[in-house]
Amino acid sequence: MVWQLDLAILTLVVITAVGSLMVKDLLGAAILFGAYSFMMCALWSIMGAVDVAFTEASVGAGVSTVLFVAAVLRTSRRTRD
Amino acid sequence: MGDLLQIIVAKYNYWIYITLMMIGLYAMIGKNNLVKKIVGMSIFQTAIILFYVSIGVKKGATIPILEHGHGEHGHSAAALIVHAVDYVNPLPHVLMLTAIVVGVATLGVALALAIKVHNRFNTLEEDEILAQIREK
Amino acid sequence: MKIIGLIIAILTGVLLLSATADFPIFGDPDSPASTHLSPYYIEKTMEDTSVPNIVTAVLADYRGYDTMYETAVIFTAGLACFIILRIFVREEPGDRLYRHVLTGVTVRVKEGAKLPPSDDFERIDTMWTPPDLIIKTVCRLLIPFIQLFGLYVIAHGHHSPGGGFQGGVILGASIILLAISTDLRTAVQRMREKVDAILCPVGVIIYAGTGALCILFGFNFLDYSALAPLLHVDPITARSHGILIVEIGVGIAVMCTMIWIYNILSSGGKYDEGL
Amino acid sequence: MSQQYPALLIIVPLLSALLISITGWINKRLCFPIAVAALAVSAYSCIGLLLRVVDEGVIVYRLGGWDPPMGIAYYVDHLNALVLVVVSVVALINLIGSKKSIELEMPGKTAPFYALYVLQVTGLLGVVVTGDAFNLYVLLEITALSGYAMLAMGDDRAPLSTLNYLYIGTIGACFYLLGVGYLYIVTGSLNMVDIANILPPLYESKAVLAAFIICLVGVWLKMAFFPLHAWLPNAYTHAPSAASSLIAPLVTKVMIYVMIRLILTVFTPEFTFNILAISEPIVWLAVVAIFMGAILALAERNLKKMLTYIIVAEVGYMVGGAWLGNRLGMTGAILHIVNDALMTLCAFMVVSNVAYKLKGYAFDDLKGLFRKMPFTMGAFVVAALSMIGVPPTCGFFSKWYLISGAIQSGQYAFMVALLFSSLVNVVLFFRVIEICFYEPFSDHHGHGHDHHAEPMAEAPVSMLVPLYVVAGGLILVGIYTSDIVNYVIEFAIPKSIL
Repeated sequence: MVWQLDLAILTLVVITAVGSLMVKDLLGAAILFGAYSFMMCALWSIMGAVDVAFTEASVGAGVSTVLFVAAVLRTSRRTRD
Repeated sequence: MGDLLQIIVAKYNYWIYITLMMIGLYAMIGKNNLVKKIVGMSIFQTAIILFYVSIGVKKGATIPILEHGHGEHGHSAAALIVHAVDYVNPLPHVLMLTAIVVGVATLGVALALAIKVHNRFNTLEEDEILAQIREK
Repeated sequence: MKIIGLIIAILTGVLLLSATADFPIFGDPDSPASTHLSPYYIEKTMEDTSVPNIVTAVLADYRGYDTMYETAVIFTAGLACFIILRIFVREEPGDRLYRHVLTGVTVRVKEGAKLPPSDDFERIDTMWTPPDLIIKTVCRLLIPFIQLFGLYVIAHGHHSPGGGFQGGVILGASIILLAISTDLRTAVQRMREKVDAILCPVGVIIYAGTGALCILFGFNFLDYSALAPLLHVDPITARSHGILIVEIGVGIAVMCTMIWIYNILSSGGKYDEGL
Repeated sequence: MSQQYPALLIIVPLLSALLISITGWINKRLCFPIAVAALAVSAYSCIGLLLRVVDEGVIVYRLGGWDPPMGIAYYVDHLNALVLVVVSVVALINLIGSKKSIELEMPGKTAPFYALYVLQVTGLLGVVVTGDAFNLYVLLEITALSGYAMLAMGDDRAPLSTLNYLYIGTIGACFYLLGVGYLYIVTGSLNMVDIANILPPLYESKAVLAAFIICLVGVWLKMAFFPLHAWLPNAYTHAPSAASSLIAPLVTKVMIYVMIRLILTVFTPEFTFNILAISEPIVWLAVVAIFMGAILALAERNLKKMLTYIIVAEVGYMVGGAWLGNRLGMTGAILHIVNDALMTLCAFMVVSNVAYKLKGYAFDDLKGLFRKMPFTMGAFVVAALSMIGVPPTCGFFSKWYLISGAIQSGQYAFMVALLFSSLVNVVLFFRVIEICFYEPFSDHHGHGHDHHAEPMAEAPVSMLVPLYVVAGGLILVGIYTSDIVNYVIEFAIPKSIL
């Protein structure tokens, strides 16, 4: 485990998390959340949790994002916060 | 200062997980939009998963899949001595697989409810919905 | 509300941070978590179950009871989405749109009426946009390989990362991809709602039924070694096979639920027109 | 077969829930019999288990045949067994009683509703029976998800209030999970008994303290303990009657069971009451909860919402009783789990009968109800007497234990709160009974007398019989309280609590 890489990904994770909550467009929030999940997945595979990373890649970054997008397109993209 | 830095470097994963968890928790309570709250909920759950996975990490250990364990000679491989220090702790991974599943299940139900609320009130902002309810 | 949220979040954070002082150092091999239970799993898995992927073995055997409920949770979520959102509309009041396949002419048919099924016309969504040829072709080419990979992930879960859950999600994602790249109707033709909704509990039944079968043989619930006489193998290999059986069950349940949830969410419960 | 009772009581409902969701697509009429049969088998196994536990003591059931710290195991002791019986019996009676109302309120979706109902019961039974801290989380989520789905089936506002419940419930469950993680990082184990064995040298550790607080807050969120109760009244009021009469009696009680389990088994009373010394502030919090629940209930003009605030007050009873730190208080809390489940069930079944005929339960709708539905209201009077705490009914006895416990530990504020709440309950229920008993205040005098001729419109027999079974149960449990305490609860509390 290279701690510099680890730290860089951890920073990115926090940035994407804050970003997905700050962005004023729900579709953007959904996509940023997908990016967040994918960063998490990278982090976990660095930590040696391959199975968890695999699951997160398919569930968190894959299906969750699709579900978000589906729900957002069914409702509205508008948000005030 | 040196001590503090030492602590931070030694435990920075725990710090990041707490930061993420606070972000998620704040979003769940403080945000006004229902879908944003759901995003916050997912971040909150993922943060906890990060914490669990961090528990399982061992320095100098590899992924929890045994070497020499392939194929039919599985039983002879059992005779090989396996040292626990060589592999990371598999138990948190197992628990977190379950937690991820629970997370996506909750997410699906929450989104379904959000769509239902939107069908009824035609908005996702909580204060606008409450205003509509009060008007009646 | 924002201020309350901030205060609560910070209070929780401080409580959790103060406790990290007593945690073992990150990655410490001598921490209690790494020395109490996990050495047993790492060292005995091969002897007990002959599965090299320790995570699979712990997931489906030592803690198989958890995993059974994990599958049940997924099933519950599918059922919950169904009961919350699904609207049964027998007669569609709105207009229907049909497109002539060869010329691309769209025909609007007034309320209630239908065109007789023919190869020349296909029904399209009301918010229809012409599908991109590249996307459609690439997805069509890709989907079989995705499904093959999903099956591989389920079957090879004993030796590599993966297992029923991940494989099921990948299989589900392949159908979801079909629904996105063409339209929901095409995907539903491949996987009818009734089939989907019945297969989902069937997956969980495969899991729970395997466990219940062990009771009939006089062993405890989910003790796969009871299946040894049935499978004509020794108890340790029986555990390995038992894990495979339940992983298949998990795969079926997860695949169907993912498709089900996506279809319901994307069509807003009507199950006719997706994104 | 009695060896397998602990497995049967979970597996049978789970498998039949799956079966119901399949048969729902083939023949809808089969769903109800399957559900009833499954819950009956489950209740039978629970009662058999309780008798076995009373005879033989703690039963350990190893799932998958693995020894406890490695695999998952059930530990069935007197406490579990008692709560198991309550959960399964309450669920069975309510299912039989609410068939008609399910068919009325959810046409076309009865099959998935039955499946979710049985899944919910499976989850609750699993939470009670399991001996593994992480397994409890998974089962908690099954309970929660099926609960959200059922609650959201109510009126127009139900989806929003359920969504709020979902947020809070997820925070609660995640806090619990986090607490388990903190325990795991310092002990390395997930088995409750194993954790309790490893913990003693770590009692001074901040991580254990944090784990305890987080777990406790998570469980409080789920049980709607006072400052964290905001989700409960709306979620339960707007729900369909069959769902609220299952969830209102059981979910909060099972959460209280989880709290007592955490105190007694995982963290041990030694740690909770002697080392932490936070029982006094928590009892004070319970006092506030009881006062606030009672006052908020007084302000309501809607029968169902009033009952939900009474639940908030009753949660205060049990939390306070459990945290008094003495034997009498703990006995009262455990006994009140049984009694309150039955009382709430009875009251909510009355509400669902009323809703079946009246389509509304605001106080204004209830006028002249005694004339219209005399049998339903008869059962309501029994429930009311029990909630107030009048001697032959069971509510009196648990309150008696709680008050004696409060006196023994010198927590007079708690005693005052209990008496105050009983008084408020008198006011609340007699107000309802008064409204129901007297004739409608008609504005046009001439037609007032015509209402005498209003025909009796009683709920169907299939709803009344289960209601009377419960009402009879309230009195029977009251009469046999001493047996329950002497043979079951006495053994459920460890000797170290005096």
